[in-house]
Amino acid sequence: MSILADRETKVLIQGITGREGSHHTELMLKYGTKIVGGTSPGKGGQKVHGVPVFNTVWEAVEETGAEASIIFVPPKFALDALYEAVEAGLRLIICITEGIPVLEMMHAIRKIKVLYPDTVLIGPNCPGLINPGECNLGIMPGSVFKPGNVGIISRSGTLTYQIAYNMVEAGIGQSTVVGVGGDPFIGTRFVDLVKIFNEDPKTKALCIIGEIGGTDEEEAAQYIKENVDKPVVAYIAGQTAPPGKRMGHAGAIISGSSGTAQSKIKAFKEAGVEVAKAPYEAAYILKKMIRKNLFSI
Amino acid sequence: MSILADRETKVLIQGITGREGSHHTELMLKYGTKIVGGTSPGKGGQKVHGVPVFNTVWEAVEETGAEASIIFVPPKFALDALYEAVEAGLRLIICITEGIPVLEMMHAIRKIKVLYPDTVLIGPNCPGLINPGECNLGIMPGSVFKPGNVGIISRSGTLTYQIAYNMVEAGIGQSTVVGVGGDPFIGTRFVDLVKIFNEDPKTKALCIIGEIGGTDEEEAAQYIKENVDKPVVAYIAGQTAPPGKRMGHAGAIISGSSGTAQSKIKAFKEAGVEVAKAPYEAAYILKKMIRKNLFSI
Amino acid sequence: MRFVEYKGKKVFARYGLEIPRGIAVSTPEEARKAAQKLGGEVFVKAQVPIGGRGKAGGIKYAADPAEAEKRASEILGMDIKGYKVKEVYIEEKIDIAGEIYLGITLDRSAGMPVVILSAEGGIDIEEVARTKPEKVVRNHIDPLWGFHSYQLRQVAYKAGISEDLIGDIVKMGLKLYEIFIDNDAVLAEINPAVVTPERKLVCGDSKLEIDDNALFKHPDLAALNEGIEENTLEAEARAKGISFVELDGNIAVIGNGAGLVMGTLDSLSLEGGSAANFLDVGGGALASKVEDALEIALKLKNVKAVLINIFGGITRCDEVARGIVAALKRLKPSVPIIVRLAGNNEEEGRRILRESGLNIHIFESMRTAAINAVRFSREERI
Amino acid sequence: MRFVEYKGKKVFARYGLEIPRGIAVSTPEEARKAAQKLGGEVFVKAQVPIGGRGKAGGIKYAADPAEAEKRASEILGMDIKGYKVKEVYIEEKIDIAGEIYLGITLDRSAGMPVVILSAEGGIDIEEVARTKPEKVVRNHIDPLWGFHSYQLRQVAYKAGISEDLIGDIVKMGLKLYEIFIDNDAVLAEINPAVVTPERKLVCGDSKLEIDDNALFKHPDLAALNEGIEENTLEAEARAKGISFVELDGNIAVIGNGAGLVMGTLDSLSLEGGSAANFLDVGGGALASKVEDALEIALKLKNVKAVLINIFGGITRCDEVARGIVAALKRLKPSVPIIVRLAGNNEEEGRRILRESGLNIHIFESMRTAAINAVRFSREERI
Repeated sequence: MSILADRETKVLIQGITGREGSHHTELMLKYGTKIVGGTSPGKGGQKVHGVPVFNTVWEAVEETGAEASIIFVPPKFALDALYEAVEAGLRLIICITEGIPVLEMMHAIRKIKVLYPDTVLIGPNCPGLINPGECNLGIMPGSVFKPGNVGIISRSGTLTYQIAYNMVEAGIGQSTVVGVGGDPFIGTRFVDLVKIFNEDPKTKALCIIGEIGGTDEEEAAQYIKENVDKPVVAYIAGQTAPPGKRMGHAGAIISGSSGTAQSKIKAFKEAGVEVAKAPYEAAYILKKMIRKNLFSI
Repeated sequence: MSILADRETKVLIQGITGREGSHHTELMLKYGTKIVGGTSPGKGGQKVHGVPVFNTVWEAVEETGAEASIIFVPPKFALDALYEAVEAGLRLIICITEGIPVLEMMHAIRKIKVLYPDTVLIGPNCPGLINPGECNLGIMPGSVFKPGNVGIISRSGTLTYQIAYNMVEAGIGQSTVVGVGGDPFIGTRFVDLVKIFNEDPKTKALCIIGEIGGTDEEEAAQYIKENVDKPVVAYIAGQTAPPGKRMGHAGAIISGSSGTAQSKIKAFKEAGVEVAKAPYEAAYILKKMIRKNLFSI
Repeated sequence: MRFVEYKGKKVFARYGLEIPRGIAVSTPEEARKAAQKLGGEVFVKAQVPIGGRGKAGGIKYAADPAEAEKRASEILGMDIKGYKVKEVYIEEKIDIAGEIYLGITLDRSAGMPVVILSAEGGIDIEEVARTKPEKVVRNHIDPLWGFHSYQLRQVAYKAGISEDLIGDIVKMGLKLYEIFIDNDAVLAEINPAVVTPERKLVCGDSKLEIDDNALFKHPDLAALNEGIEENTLEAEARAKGISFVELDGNIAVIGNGAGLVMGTLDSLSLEGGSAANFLDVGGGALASKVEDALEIALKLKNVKAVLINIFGGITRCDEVARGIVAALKRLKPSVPIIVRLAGNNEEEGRRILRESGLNIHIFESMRTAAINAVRFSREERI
Repeated sequence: MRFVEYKGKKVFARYGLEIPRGIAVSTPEEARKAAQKLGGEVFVKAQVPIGGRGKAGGIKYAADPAEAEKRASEILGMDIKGYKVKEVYIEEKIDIAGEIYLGITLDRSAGMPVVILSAEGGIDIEEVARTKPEKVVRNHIDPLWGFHSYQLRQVAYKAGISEDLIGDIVKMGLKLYEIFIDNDAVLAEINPAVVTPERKLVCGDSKLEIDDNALFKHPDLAALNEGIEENTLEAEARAKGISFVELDGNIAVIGNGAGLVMGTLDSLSLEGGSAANFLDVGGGALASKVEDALEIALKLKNVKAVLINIFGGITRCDEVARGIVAALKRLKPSVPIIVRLAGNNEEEGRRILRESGLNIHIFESMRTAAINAVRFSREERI
């Protein structure tokens, strides 16, 4: 059993009849993901790539026993879909949707944390997670990743593919890869995943791909310093970004003295984490760690 | 140490400079209640009956170490006072105020339950609690009660005094007396107090004074049936009230088939609770229980 | 505070709910004119703030303005469950393909509002709830979680609402919840939500009750509801800050504290009598309030005795006694007055009563007072 | 979306916050007339959606209408942090007895909004925050708990606001929170909240930023803010769905995915070069979007080389290649074009570039591409 999800995890696709939902359902099915149903109000009874569609999540869960859900619903309706999934008892919810109003998302995350503390929400505005060779829950290109024992936690999509690509070139595979999302308020933060990966026997080393903005990296670094013995490499995107400017991700903005790359790099270094200066350095550092017998593949 | 409060409990009066607040502060002080401070925004620095007044609860708690609070603030401002007391960390809050909007109160109770589960809120629209010979937290006339070992839980004010008066005439005193309040949504319900009294070694028997409306009596009866061995007597006011009419208390209204006196009496009888037909019967029944050695005074 | 149908509908319409066209009138003549304006074929509906008016004959069909006038003259002045009909609502006839029940109210046990939906709405909803409870679907609304479309969608599918109406029911439910929360309602109900042959949803009726404690936040609603005629004595009592309910018996009851008064009613019943009313003067009542209370109680018909039961906690018995004396001197009632005073300043209170020279029957125990009140109520007066 | 001062104040005024009288104008002539209407003595204030305009000379006092005209002519057309001043706000002069800072923003780490109050507001608030942090009082607002008067009262007492202003600060704070929540703000700030000699509180300035993701819910706000002139290239990019930020270096950068583009910027810096911009075409970009992106990037001044770095995940490299070829054929740039394509359909993409006959420097590795872009940016072109 892997962390979060594996080939046996029963997955529901919310918004399965939409363009994105339908397209990625096909890709995920091809990867081997066990998609048992989809939802789209008013379209219950249809099928998408052979997957049955239901009107409500409640009904879908009753009929299929789904445990995880991936939300491909447009921003205007995404929160309703999220609330529905949470109340229906899904233990893992991945919200791919980009462009959800920030205040409403903040409120939703707080509600879930207080009222449904056991629900794991990943995202929003995230590429999902992939367990190479087992299952793909989201929009990451499956071909980039290979089974292995390095866990990746990232705030970015393409940057993750780039780094995983360099890793695979160097012969290093991944245990599980999670994209937490680029929004300022996200359900699962770095520190939550560091805890999970730290307890995962399959994961021997960790790669954290951070970004300017917020303090999630510092929070994770603090936890690593106190609790993690596995080797960790990190990269912080936006080391050369000017303050006050939003770099694509709503979360990637340096405001005042907080959220700078310097602060994050310092925190990681103090936690014994090696920090890459450019994306392609991450794989070199992991290789070096293997040579030094910090972990083996 | 008694349940909820005793002579050592440090008490704060919110709305101490108002007519009611000031009047009852004097009465409670005379009874021996340890009132350490009061609040009234803009009147910090004054004294009321020798008690120092603060602008904020936060400041009052810092300065006096208050643990309990009694709210005498008018309905328009009572919820703000309540939220302030909860956030300031007071473990026992008694809200005397009558006339708080129902929906807002319902919302407040839910928030407190979820975010501050350890806070005990009694009321609103309640007479408070009295621990005879120790302390008086509220507006009950201290002279009516005598120290003893019967716990009283009631939804009514004067009816409680009437029944306690009959008990004292019969030589039976009280361990603690709590008026839970007459509103449809209240912080502490019968069942919560039955649990507390059941674990209180000082309390040897229980007297529950219920009312038509709601299902709090049924809920308490169920708990008694399963968990309580102490003898219990109950009285339900409004046995002859017609359905759909509000009998003074907003809570005392029979809607549909729920909330009838019949249903409550039945539930109590099934739980082995003796039910009085009129208020003055409660004391007779307790006397009879003593004669039968069900408990001794 | 309950609204009559057309005023509730006014509130609903403000939130964008669909209501039929209608005109409220107070004379048969106006009813005819209103029917004319609305195209002739109408319903004439009694405007009373209580349910069950359809079954009581308060809603009638009229095929043309002349018939509307006639129906209005029949309905105006009717007494429906204690409310005299002073206004009728003339409403265009809408064609009905189906009737849905949609309501939101407060669930005390759960500590939350609850939304209730049934595909079999209309005047027999209570019958449906009793005989086919599975047709009435409920969903609690946690105020911390909020009320979301999916909840209504789920309820609608469970209730068997047909697919083409799901979207409209969701919208209607979200609006009704907005109405409920914004206006501090304790009940907001659309029964029936009429499905027209064109498959549109229209509010066939409205039931809206606002929390009295919250009225200070909604001066507009209080103003909208002005002029609603209620059971007169209850309204008079409320205006004087007295909680009062009329009952069927012949012993007028006055007491302090809702619980004690209910207990007094129960005691009278236990001793073989029956109360004519519930009357609570509240805590710490002054003499003038007790005087008001006696004045109201003595207006009750068929009263054979008055029982005043006071337990002085905050209330002072001497103050109460002064009020009793003043009222009796002024009103000179012919029925026997039984007074039981206990608690705070009880002796001073009894002394005032004794020294007033009035014929007052004074008791110390509640039981004895109740027994004697029953006895007096049975005796023929001389 | 940021509002300029007077538009933010319009929103504030809708919620009952007190604002000074003022008129927005776009010519010196209009400025004179406006000053006349406002009684002569005014402030002339540059309307740009960015902080620090006071220190940049964008706010000036004028004793009379003639001076207002002169000051307006000085300020109009100024460049303040990349924004050209097209409007000035002529505002009546108010007397200042004190300046308070009051703001609400989002705290990511806490996952909640935070209210910030300081009795020492005004243009030096950042200085106060750095040197006397105890003077700046913060309080988190748990959305589940709500924002209540007591919280503001507590903050106000802690911040040392004088007793006579506590009530008004509480009201102002509650209204500001209402504005914040109702309008999906990410920042709502009053700095200074001016204390007048009569001890009234007035909004001296407004700062209001609305979450772009929530604009669809607020068409009125979007309309109110129309015509705000922003840094032109960024606005042009946004209109085309491209995320773009202008920087100081000389290598234009195009990539897919915010993280990868930031990573490309970092790589250039590591290899000794510097980026002229941040440009993200997003996920699954089509050829036309890549073409748009190149068009924007080539408008940058002082660009010595263009680096296109694509990792095809959802995006297809062949689609990107087609966009590059189309743009280059149309725009015929004279600077070297470095392209790195990897991932989804990379070989087809490279083939398209090679067979286009255009002079494109193609690399497979991100590092080699970055090194070569830096090299090209340093070479003098022939």
